[in-house]
Formats: sequence, structure tokens, C-alpha cells
Amino acid sequence: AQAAGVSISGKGSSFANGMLQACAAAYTNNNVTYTSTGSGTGRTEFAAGNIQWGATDAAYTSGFPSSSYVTIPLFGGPVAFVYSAVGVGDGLNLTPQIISGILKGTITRWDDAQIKALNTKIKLPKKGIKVAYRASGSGTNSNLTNYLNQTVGGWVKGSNDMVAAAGGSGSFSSNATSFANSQLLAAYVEDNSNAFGYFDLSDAITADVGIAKLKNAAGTFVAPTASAAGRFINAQTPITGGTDATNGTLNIDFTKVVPGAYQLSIVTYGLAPRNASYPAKSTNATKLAVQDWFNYMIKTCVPAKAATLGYVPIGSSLKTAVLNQIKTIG
Amino acid sequence: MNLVKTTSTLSAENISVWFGERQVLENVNLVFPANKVTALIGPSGCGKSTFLRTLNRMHELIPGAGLAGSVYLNGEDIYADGMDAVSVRIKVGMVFQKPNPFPTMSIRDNILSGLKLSGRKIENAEELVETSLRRASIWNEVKDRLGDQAISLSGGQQQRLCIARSLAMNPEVLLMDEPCSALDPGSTRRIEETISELSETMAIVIVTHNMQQAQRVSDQTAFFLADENTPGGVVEFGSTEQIFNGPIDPRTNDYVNGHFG
Amino acid sequence: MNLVKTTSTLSAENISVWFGERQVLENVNLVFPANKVTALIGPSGCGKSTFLRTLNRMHELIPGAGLAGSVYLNGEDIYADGMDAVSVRIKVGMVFQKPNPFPTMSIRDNILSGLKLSGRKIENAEELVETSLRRASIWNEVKDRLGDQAISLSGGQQQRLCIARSLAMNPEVLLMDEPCSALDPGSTRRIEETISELSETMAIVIVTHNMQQAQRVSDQTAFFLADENTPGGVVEFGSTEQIFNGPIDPRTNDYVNGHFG
Amino acid sequence: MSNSSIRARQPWRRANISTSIQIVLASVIPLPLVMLLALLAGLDLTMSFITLFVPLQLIVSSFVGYRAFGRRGIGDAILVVLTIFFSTFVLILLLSVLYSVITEGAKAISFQFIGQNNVYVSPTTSLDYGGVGHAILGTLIVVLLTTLAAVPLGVAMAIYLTQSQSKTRNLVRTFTQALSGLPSVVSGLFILSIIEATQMGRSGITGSLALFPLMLPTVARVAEEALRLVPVDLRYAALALGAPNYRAFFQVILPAAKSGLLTALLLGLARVVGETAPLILTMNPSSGTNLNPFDGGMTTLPTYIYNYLASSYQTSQARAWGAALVLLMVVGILFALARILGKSKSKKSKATK
Amino acid sequence: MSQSQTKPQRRKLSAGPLSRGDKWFFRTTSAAAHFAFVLVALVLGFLLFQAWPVLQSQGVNFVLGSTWDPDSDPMVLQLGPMLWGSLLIAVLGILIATPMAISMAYLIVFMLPKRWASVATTLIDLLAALPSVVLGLWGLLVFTPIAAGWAEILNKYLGFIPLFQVTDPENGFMRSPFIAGWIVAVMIVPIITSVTREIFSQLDRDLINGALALGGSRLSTFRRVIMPTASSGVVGGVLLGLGRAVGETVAIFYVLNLSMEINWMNLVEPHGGAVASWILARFGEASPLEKQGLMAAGLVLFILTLIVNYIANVIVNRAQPWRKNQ
Ligand SMILES: Nc1ncnc2c1ncn2[C@@H]1O[C@H](COP(=O)(O)OP(=O)(O)OP(=O)(O)O)[C@@H](O)[C@H]1O
Ligand SMILES: Nc1ncnc2c1ncn2[C@@H]1O[C@H](COP(=O)(O)OP(=O)(O)OP(=O)(O)O)[C@@H](O)[C@H]1O
Ligand SMILES: [Mg+2]
Ligand SMILES: [Mg+2]
Repeated sequence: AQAAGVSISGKGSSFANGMLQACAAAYTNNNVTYTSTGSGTGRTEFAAGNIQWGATDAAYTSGFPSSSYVTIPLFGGPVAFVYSAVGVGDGLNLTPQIISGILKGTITRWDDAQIKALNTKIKLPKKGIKVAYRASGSGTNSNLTNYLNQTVGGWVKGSNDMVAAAGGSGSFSSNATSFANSQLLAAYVEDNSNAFGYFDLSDAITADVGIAKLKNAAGTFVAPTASAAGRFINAQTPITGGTDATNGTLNIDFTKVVPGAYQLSIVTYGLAPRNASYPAKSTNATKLAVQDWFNYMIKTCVPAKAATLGYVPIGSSLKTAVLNQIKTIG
Repeated sequence: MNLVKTTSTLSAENISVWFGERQVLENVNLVFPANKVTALIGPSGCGKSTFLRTLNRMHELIPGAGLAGSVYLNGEDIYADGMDAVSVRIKVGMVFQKPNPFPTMSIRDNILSGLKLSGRKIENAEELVETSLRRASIWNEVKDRLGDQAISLSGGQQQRLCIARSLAMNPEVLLMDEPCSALDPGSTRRIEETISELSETMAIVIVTHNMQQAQRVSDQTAFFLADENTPGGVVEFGSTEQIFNGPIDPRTNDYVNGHFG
Repeated sequence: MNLVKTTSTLSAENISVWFGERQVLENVNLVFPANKVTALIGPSGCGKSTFLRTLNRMHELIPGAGLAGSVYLNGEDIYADGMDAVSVRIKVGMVFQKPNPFPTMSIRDNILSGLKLSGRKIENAEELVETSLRRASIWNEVKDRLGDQAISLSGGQQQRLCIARSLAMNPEVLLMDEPCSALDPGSTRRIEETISELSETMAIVIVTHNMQQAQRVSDQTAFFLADENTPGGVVEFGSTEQIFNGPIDPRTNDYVNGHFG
Repeated sequence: MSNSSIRARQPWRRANISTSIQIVLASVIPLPLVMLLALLAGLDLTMSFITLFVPLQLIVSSFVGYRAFGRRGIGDAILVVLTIFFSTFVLILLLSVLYSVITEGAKAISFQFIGQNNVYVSPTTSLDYGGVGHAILGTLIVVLLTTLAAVPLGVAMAIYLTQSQSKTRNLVRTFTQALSGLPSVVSGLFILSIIEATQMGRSGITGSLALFPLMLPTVARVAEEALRLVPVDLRYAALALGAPNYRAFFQVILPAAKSGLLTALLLGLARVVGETAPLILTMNPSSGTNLNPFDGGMTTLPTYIYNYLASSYQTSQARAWGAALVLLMVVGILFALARILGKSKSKKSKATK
Repeated sequence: MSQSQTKPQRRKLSAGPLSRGDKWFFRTTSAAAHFAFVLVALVLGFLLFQAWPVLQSQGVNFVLGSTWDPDSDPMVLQLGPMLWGSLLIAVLGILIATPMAISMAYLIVFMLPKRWASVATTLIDLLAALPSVVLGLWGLLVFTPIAAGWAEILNKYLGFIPLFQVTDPENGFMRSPFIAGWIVAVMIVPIITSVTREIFSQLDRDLINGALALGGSRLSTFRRVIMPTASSGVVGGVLLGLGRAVGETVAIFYVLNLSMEINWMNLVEPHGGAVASWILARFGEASPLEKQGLMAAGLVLFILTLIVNYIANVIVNRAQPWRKNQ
């Protein structure tokens, strides 16, 4: 299959992989290649000018591109906590405190009293929890850290907004197993009994794992669904009138009380150049192609496909601002 | 050629040999009496080495090797059912054309290697080393450096070491395949002397290309010949004196007088 | 031995040879007159092949090779400054112990290979092929299959092909290093005949281990000898008749009568 | 004297055969026994094999060996049993790799999988669409470019090592060997640091550059061996006929070593065709077909596998397996070629002997 | 007979002028050959140039320490656990692979009939070219669960040995150095087998025949003649495999839980290190400064393989006078 137009390649968020791959496959004006590498890699590669566009779940706080660029919210979605505890189906009730405990290694067994107390109807296995986490810099990690820090406290971030996990100085239990991307992690949770991990809902739907309900700020247990995530995201406020780094990003408050919202929901941002000479290998044609590609996603692809894949389109309240942002590419 | 089976130590009867489908020896009958040296002569490729290897069951190590006939050691067929090749090789020693001491072992260990390899107990190791080296007339040259690597010796010394190594097993028959062809005159002379001494205690079969050597060391001589594309065989067998001075077959005459080869 | 430099085609004066630091030949003086066959004899390792290789500058191809003395071809020192090794090798042909036709070429191309390799023009290719093969007495055997691969020939034929290949270059001297040692009696006889014929048009130097062969083919003979750990040299040089029937040096006598080696 | 009725026999076989039968029996009997035990005790099969079958087998074989040959039979039996056990074990592991790739890969593979590229493919796209055509082309282009540089240079090195008498030969050989130990990821880092120093941007050619230091020593080493296999007699024969060195090489040695040099080429290809890490560092992937090695991204089969393996979707994993099968087929074809060429070479060299 | 009393004077050989063609022939090939120096120098030079600031700021702790924290100020980049992990996995791989490779080579050369031997040889040579990404794929999806089972059994029955101890047996036995070691072993078995088979088949047949003629049995010949004579060559092959194992990237990346917490010898503990995989895992999102640290890691890795190679060379070339004649 030969695509018309030019080839533009992007890298970044593995959280967004499902949505972006689906859109890239359906998009015919240009040839789009997306590689799921983790948001951190996406951002450094974009900053280095190696790719024409990027996708990240966390905006830049350091390592900025040397030239002007645009940050565009593309879509959102929930991060699911998943498990393969024997005999436990979907819908285990969890709180931020328990999740923090499990990840830090202070809660080590499925039949821990705190978990039992919330799940009286479920027969929990008398087994240890095999914790799996993302090691590479990822937007999922970044948002998780923010979330736990705001709700429980005691979680610190490293460079690139990621948890400093693998070095041992980070927040994860040293018995936990780390994975370079969420798909490897999903495979692990799927293949191991009594494992626990977290990744985007689209991977969680395809993988054969249990999906937990999360207690939100309003005090109810909510399963990760597109609509629950949509409620949370569309309640956040966008930033305008700032710098390249902040413009277009959402000011996400994980403690915000939104009824029926799934609290750990995150937003994927597209990264695109605004300077004619950047990135190094770009031409005007590639910039127009990126513009067209982002427009296609916001207007056509995401609204049509997001729900089935476990993502949320940008709500109507934000859409105009986003489309205006896209116009500044080039 | 009708040979009576007498008190011979080793005798080959109707030996034919194949490599795969190709027959290289046909109907060889030879007797190697105790205390006699037998020389096998003949042009290259006529099957001397092959025949020699059938005498201690080294022949069977070659894939596709075939054999007909019998070899008797003191009246016992070495190819009989239930006869162990290893026990035959212990009684029938062999020295190769190219000296092949074990490079990783010292001189001393080379002498004892046969016993170790065949899993026998070693008693009086020092004495055995000395006697063996003495019988191979190399003791004086190496007695001060028994711990040295065997390959530090010269070619001739290595060959005598290999002879000594065989002698340490106390064989009843010693087979030698052109043992001097890679050696200098001095070493050759010494090995020839060794052969004469050894022949007092065992039967010796030696393959040689050197007519003079055959005349000097052997009591009886067998002349092998293979015409193109036919299996080789013994043309004439008799006392060395007769083969060299009054051969019956004209081809023997041609060969020993250097008209070919 | 004082030899007068006369009309000789090739002469070696005071040749000493080293491999690295080890000297293997000392002070060899020999003259090879045109139309004469010279045999070099002596036990293994005494330096015959090495000496032969100094005569057409093949010696220098071995890393660490060293040389002293001079070799004159028609009065010109072949080792002189500015003398091209290639031009020497064209004039002094060489045949090796093991037949080595070029396996990727046909019989015909093998004959012409010398000219092609030395970058010379080929005129009358067919005629040259035929004459060369005829002179090496192999024409009749191969004339119908000049396009066949050379390796399809038997060993003896290959060797004669190699001789023919040298002859196509029309050399002034032909060096042969044990050309028959790998061959059967029939091939040997034919090559010996070829040598006699060739000697009518060039000087021939042949190394051989076969005393009878030396007597049959050569006009003069040089006996080389190397004692252990000393460089080799010529013990005696003279007419073949004299060397074999009335040698002056007792060592020559010992050797030609097969008392060692 | 001749008696045409005699037949070739192998008298030594008789003893061997009866022993062999005993050994085979001895090997077969413990097997169901152990299986049964494992089944009853619910043991892991490999473990019960190692802890029960092998020791049992050792004892039985030693007994048979002892009966046939006395004491030395014990040692020989143990040697044989252990050799066969270890070899089988490792063969099973290695064949399991092949088996997995073939069975899993076969599910994904089809003409369209080999022919199409990946442009309209998302993780949920069915296996009926898209394929590795672009990755096959990418692999070929990247590897071809490397080959164009590495093979002439490697062969020239081999010529130097075999034909000249220069004193630096050993040093060159040592350095070539050092290069052959270069970890592939380091080769990638090396090119990456050049990319960053020169701002040259990533494309197919940077990937080729990263493969170059890996292919060069392989080609040089195998080519040297191939040239060394040409009997030195041939070279001497040519020189004795008055040939200058270069003519002797091109007219005599090169034709004789041709198949060996082709083997060097193919082994060099096999060395780099499956490399992943250096390409991840130095190239951008592309889901479309890109034939321009100087601009844009390019996907190769190994990087395709690497990327698709990072997805938990069934179809993505199936695509990874499919690409692995294609890659193995490429390597297999290279080897079959090398083997065929190597065979004709050995036949020839036998004939010259 | 010889009249010269003075020591003969050695002459200069090859004095004659080389033809123009030959001059070019040797010049070109020599230039190509010396490119090996240039390439090694370039690799070392470029990496050193990039790595220098990090090496300078971290000092010897770069290889000894065990913290990798590109966020702290000043940056702490220490590679210890990865280096140690590379060695641990490589050594484990070698320990598993060597007996198997020797068995395989022995089987091929001394036991199998010719036809089967050549089939096995082809197969082994083919497997030596298995791409490591394919091995990683297999390791991740097929082998890991199996090997985790083995590890669990080892831990259950031999857990008293520190090698097989784990802090938390509930945690599964996946992604441990044990599994990475097996993967590496599967990768290098064909390489070592190839080398060993070559050496076995080149052994002087006279030597083996000599042993058999002295009444040697299979075992005694193998133990006293074959192995001692072949040992240095086999060690060379093993070290070649070791070099490969130390530098392996992708296959280990898939099956090992990379962690900067040092794992000295608890093989079945589910975390460990490997320099090459670490580079692959980190480079994507590394800041320019951390990238320099990864370049330094690459440099250290290359030097490590150079050392392994050097030792291999020394061992193979060490006094083996019986090889010189061949
Ligand atoms: N392993 C083998 N396989 C097939 N043929 C063989 C083998 N060994 C020897 N032959 C063939 O058997 C014939 C006899 O060989 P053998 O080595 O016994 O001759 P020989 O008389 O010892 O010769 P030489 O004097 O050269 O040592 C030859 O034609 C040879 O080609
Ligand atoms: N390439 C070489 N390097 C070092 N030493 C060598 C080399 N070639 C030959 N020699 C040594 O030079 C000496 C003479 O060897 P040469 O081959 O000339 O003997 P030869 O008389 O031809 O013996 P043969 O009759 O066995 O062919 C021998 O001691 C040999 O070991
Ligand atoms: Mg023989
Ligand atoms: Mg010679």
C-alpha cells in the first residue's frame, strides 16, 4: 500500500499507542509512522530534531527543543490498574493509599487487611503480590506520580517528569519488576498469576487481566471507562497566554472532586514544530503534513474511534482552542 | 603360496580389505614368527599400511572399512566374537610413520601413557620408564630431563620415544610403519639397532621404502604390489636374502633393483 | 672445488642460505652447463630444495629468508640490484614435487598460463600448445580434450602437464624438485624420457631421492649433506659416473650405497 | 590366488551390535518408567528427566558397558550417555527456537505479509492487511550498502594478510580481531556520536554505517581463511612462471578461492542481517516503503520485530513472529547458499589432492 | 672445498624493482588493511571524546558505584551493577554452554556417522547466526515461563545455597540473571560448538590413533589426549562466546529486569544488570549529559571485550609448539 503525500514519523507515548496507530492506519493524505517508545523518548527525540512530530503524556519541564514548537492536547484516557490475582475477576476496589502501599512494597500480599476491608465479597488469594512497573520515562509514570503525590503524598519525580524508579532511589519497591514499555508489562501481568501493574485502558481491554475500580475524590469506586475519564479530563482547565512550554497544556488537578470521574485519567499531547528550520530534517511539506494529520485526528479520527479503543476525545469546551493551536504549526 | 601354520606368533590368513566398495587388498597370507623381523616392501599405495593396520585392529576405526580372512595371535583369532579390540592392541604394539608423542605430556608421562590409557595399574613406574627408554636406546639422551615436554625432543628422539612408549606395554608383536622415513641418518641407524635388539624378545613387522634398510634389519621380506585399479596383494614372500638376491618373480626383481617407484 | 666460469648457462657461487637466524646452507658452488642434466642428491632436510629455489629467486618469497653469494645466468648476477625477479623466473623454469596445475583452467589454458601471467603476447597459441605438450610427451594423451579441466588428468599426466607449462615459456634452465616422487612407475619412466629429450635444448637441474633415477637421467651429480645442527653443503660434486662408482668422500659412498637415509 | 566369492565383512561389528542392542534396550526401558513415575508424582517433565532418567540411564549403561568390556566399559558408557544427554538437551532448546518461530510465524505469514508495507496497519488491524515488505526492502538496502563498503575492504585486508610479507600483518590481524569483539550496541553508539557531532540526521545510510564495523572483521577473517585454503603451491607455480603478484592473485588465486570468498560475503551478511540494537540507535523506523537510504526513516526486519514485540495486541505479536520467520528464512537462504558454495569448493580441493 | 674464511655477507633480497601493477596491488591492500587501526582508533576516539566529561566527573566510581541518577546535581552516573551483571550473566551462560558445546562437538566429530555429522554441523552453523532479537522473542514469550519453573525448583530444593536464594519467593522467578544466563547460553552454544568441532576435527589423527593403538578407551582417549591437546583452542572458543555474551543487548533486554541495585550472586532473584541492555533502555530518553554517560558505558564495555579477547588470544597462542608444525 503506497500512501500519497509525504512521510512523517513520530515517537513517544506508549499510553497513546493504540489510538495513534489506529489513526495512522486510517489516515491516507500522508504516510504516518508512529513508534511507541515512551513519552520521555518521544520528547528527547523531538527536541533533538530526529522526528517530525511527537506524542507525550507529560509536557516539557526540561530538555526543551531549541526552537519554537506547539503542544496540542490530542485525546485522553484512563490509566487502568490491572491484576491477575487468581479467583478475582474485574472490579477489585482500590484506593490511592493501597496502590501507593503496593507499589512501595509496604503492602505485599493480596490478602492484606486493607485490601480485604474494601473487598469483603471477594475471596482474595493468600499470595504475595508481584508488582510490575514501567521503568523507562513515560507519561503514564509521570501522571501516576503526580496522582499519588497529590492524593497520598511522598512520591517524588525525577528528570523528564518521570519517577526515578530504576535507580533504587525511586519510589518503587525493590522487589518489583520493571519494564521498558507498557506492552511488555501487560504481557507480564497476563502471563503471571498474582501480578499487579498499570497501563492504558486500551491495552487492558486487549490483555486478559482484571481491571480495578478506583476510589475517586468524591468517594465512590469507579471503573476506568472512556466516559468516566472524559468527565475528569473535561473538568480540567487549559493554559493559554504562557510560553511554548505551557501553552495548550492542561492544568490537571488530581484532587478535584468530579462526580463519576475516574481520577487517574491523563491527556496525550502532540508535539509539532513552529519554526521553519526545525526540526533538522523537516521541510515545509512535512510541517503541513503534521498540521493536516493533527487536524484529522481531532476532527475525524479520535471522535469516531476513541470509545471502542478506551480513549476520550477532547471535549467541545476545549476543541476550538486546540484547533487554533494546530493552526500555528509551520 | 602355501604356508604351514606352525608355532608362529602372528599370522594373517586370506586377508582381503575394502574401503567402502573399493577392494585394496586381496588374499594376503603371511606368517610373522616370534623373534623374527619381517619387512613389508612395495610401491606407494599398494596397501602395506592398510595390511599392517589389520594386524592390530586399527583398520576397523576407518568408517566403511571391510575385511575378510583371519588374523591369529598365538592361535587365537583376533577378530573372533567377543574378542576385545583393546586387548589386542595392548598385545600388538604399533609405531607410526610420523613420530606422534602426546604433546601435552612429559617424556615420563608419555612412557606411562599406554598403561594409563588402557586403565591398568602402574607399579614401579620409575623402573618401567627406565627399562622402556633403555630398550629403545634413548635413555642416556633423556634421563636428565624426564619431566620435559616430549615435543622438545628432536624427530629421531621422538620416534624412539614412541617406540619406548609401545615397549612399556610389553607387547608380543611390534608393528612399525615406515618408522624412519622422516628421520636423519643418525637417528635411522640408532632405530635400526634398536630393532635388532628388540627382535630377541618379540616379533617385529616393519614397512619400509628403503631397500637397504629392509636388507639390513629384516629376516624375511614380503613384496606387495597393486596394479592399477586392482586390489594389491603379496607378489613374493621369503627370506630377505632370497627376495633381494634371487627373487623368483620378475616384478620383484624390477622393484628391488630400483627400476620403478 | 675450483670451477672455471666458462660457457656455463647457470652457476651458483658461494651460496649460503638462512631461514631467519638459522643457516641451512653454507658456501655452495655449483655449475650447471647447458645441455647437461645435474642431479642433486642427499638425505632429507639437507637443503636441496632450498638451494634449488635460490636458482630462480623463489627463495625470497619465504618471510625471513636470507642469502649470500651469487647466482649467474649467462654471466649476469640474477640477484644484482635492478634485476627483476620476474624476468629471472621466466628464464629459469621450475617443476614442483607435487603436480600443481591450475585447477580452474583447462589443459590448454594451463599451457598458456605462463605467458598470460607474465603479461606477454601470445602468438600462434595452438602451435605453442601442441609443441609444448609434445616436448613433455603428453600430446597424444590429451590432444582430444584440451578444453578439459586440468585436474581431470591422472597424477603422472598432471606432472607432465606442469612440465609442458614450463616449456611453453621456453626457459633456458629447468629446475625440477623430486618431480617423480609422487608418481607410479609408468609415469616415472615417461618423465625420465622427457628429461633426456629436453636436455638437448636446455640445462636441467633435478632433485631426486632415487639413486637409480639419478644414475639413469643425470650427467653430473652433487651430493648434499647436513650434519645435525650445522648448515648443509655440497660434499662431493662430479660426473654421475664418478659419484656412484668411485666417490672420493666416504660419506658419499655410504649414502649412494644406501647405508643411511 | 584370487577368490572372487569373498565378501567384505566387518567382524568387529558383531560385538558392537550386540552391545548396541543392549544399550538401546537399556535406554528405552527407563523412559516409560520415568514417565510413569513423573506422572504419578506430578513432577515437572524436564526435572524428572534430569533427576531420574539420566541417573537411571547412567547406571544401566554402565552395567551393560561393564558386561561387554569390563571396567573400561563403565567410563565409556558414562561418556556416551552424558554426551548424548547434553547434546540432546541443547538441541531441543535450539530447535525449540526454530519450532516456535516457524509455528508462530506461519500464522502471520502470507504473500501479502511478505509483499505489503505497514502504512495502514494499526494494532487492531487484522492479519489480512499489511506486512513486512517495507522491512524486507529496508533490510536489503541497509545491508547492501554495508556490504558494498565492507566486502571490498575486508577482502583487501585478507589479501594483505595472505599475500604480502609485511611485518605489520600480525598487528593488523590483532586489530581486526579486536574489532570482531566490538559489541553491536557500541557500534551503534559510535555512529550515534558521529551523527550528533556532524548533525547529519538519521537515515538508512547511518544504519549501514553502524553495521559496517560489525561486518568488516567477519568478512576479513573468513576471506583470509578462504585465501589461505588455496594451496600455496599454486601461488608459487604462478610466480615461478614469471607472474607479478597481482596477476598471480587475480588469475590464479582468486578463481581458486572464489567460492570461499562468496562464503565470506554470506557469513558477513548473516552477521549483520539480524542486528537490532545499532539500528535502533541510528535509524528512524518508517511504516511505509522508503527506497532512499539518504533521507527519511527505514524499517528493517529486526527493528520491526523489536517494535511489534512492544505491543500486547495478539496481532502485533503475531506480526513480530511472522517477521522473525521471514528473517530466519533470509538467514537460512544465505546459509544454504554459503553451504552450496562451500561444498563445491571442498569437492574441488579434494580433486586437486 | 669451500674457500671463504670470512663470514658470508647476507644480501638484500627482493632488490629488483616491483612492477607498477604490484606496487599498486600492495599499496591498495595495505591501505585497506591498515584501515583496521583507523577504525578501532575512531571508535575509541569518538566514544572517549563523548565520554570524557562523565569519566572525569565520576572517576573510578563510574565502574564501581551503583547509583544512576541523572537528575541529581551534580549528576551521579555509576555503572557498577550493570558491569557486574554483564559479567555474572556471561559467566553463567558460559558455565551452561561449555559442557553442552563440548558434548555436541564430541558427538559430531567422534560419534556420529559422516552424513549425520554434516547435517548437525550445518544446523549448528545456522543456529550460530540466529538473530538475537529472535532469541529475545523466544526468550520472552516461550522460554521465560519454563525457565522460571526451573528456577523455582532450584530455589525450593537448593535454596540454602546463596546462589538460589531469593528475598521473596512469591515474587515469581522471571526476569532474573538465571534466565538471561540461559538465553545467552542458547545464543553462544552454537558458537562454541562450531569452534570446538573445528578444533576436534583438526586434531592430529595420528595422536588419537596413537592413543587407541596403546589400548586407550573412549573415555581415556578423550580425557588424556583429546581434551588436553584441544583445551587451549576450546578455551579460545569459550572466550569468543564470552565476548559475545558480555556484549549481548536485545535478547537480555527482553528477559531481564534491569536494576541499579546490585545483585551479587542471587541468580534467581528477579533483577540484575547488563551494560549493553542498559544503554539500549536508557538512551532514548537520556538528556545530552546522560547520553555522555551511556557513551562512557559503551566505551567501558568495548574495553571489557577487548580484555576478554586479549586473554583469549594469549591463551590460544600460549606455548603450543605442537600446533606450529601444522
Ligand atoms: N582411509 C582410506 N579410505 C579410502 N581409501 C584408502 C584409505 N586409506 C588408504 N586407502 C587406499 O588404500 C590403498 C592402500 O593404501 P596404503 O596407505 O595402505 O598404501 P601403502 O602401501 O601404505 O602406501 P605408502 O607407501 O604410500 O604408505 C591406496 O590406494 C589408498 O588410496
Ligand atoms: N620455510 C622454511 N622456514 C624455515 N626453515 C625451513 C623452511 N623450509 C625449509 N627449512 C629448513 O631448511 C632445511 C632444508 O630444507 P629443504 O626443504 O631444503 O631440504 P631438502 O633437502 O629439500 O629435504 P627433502 O629431501 O626432505 O625435500 C631443513 O632443515 C628445513 O627444516
Ligand atoms: Mg603407508
Ligand atoms: Mg625438498
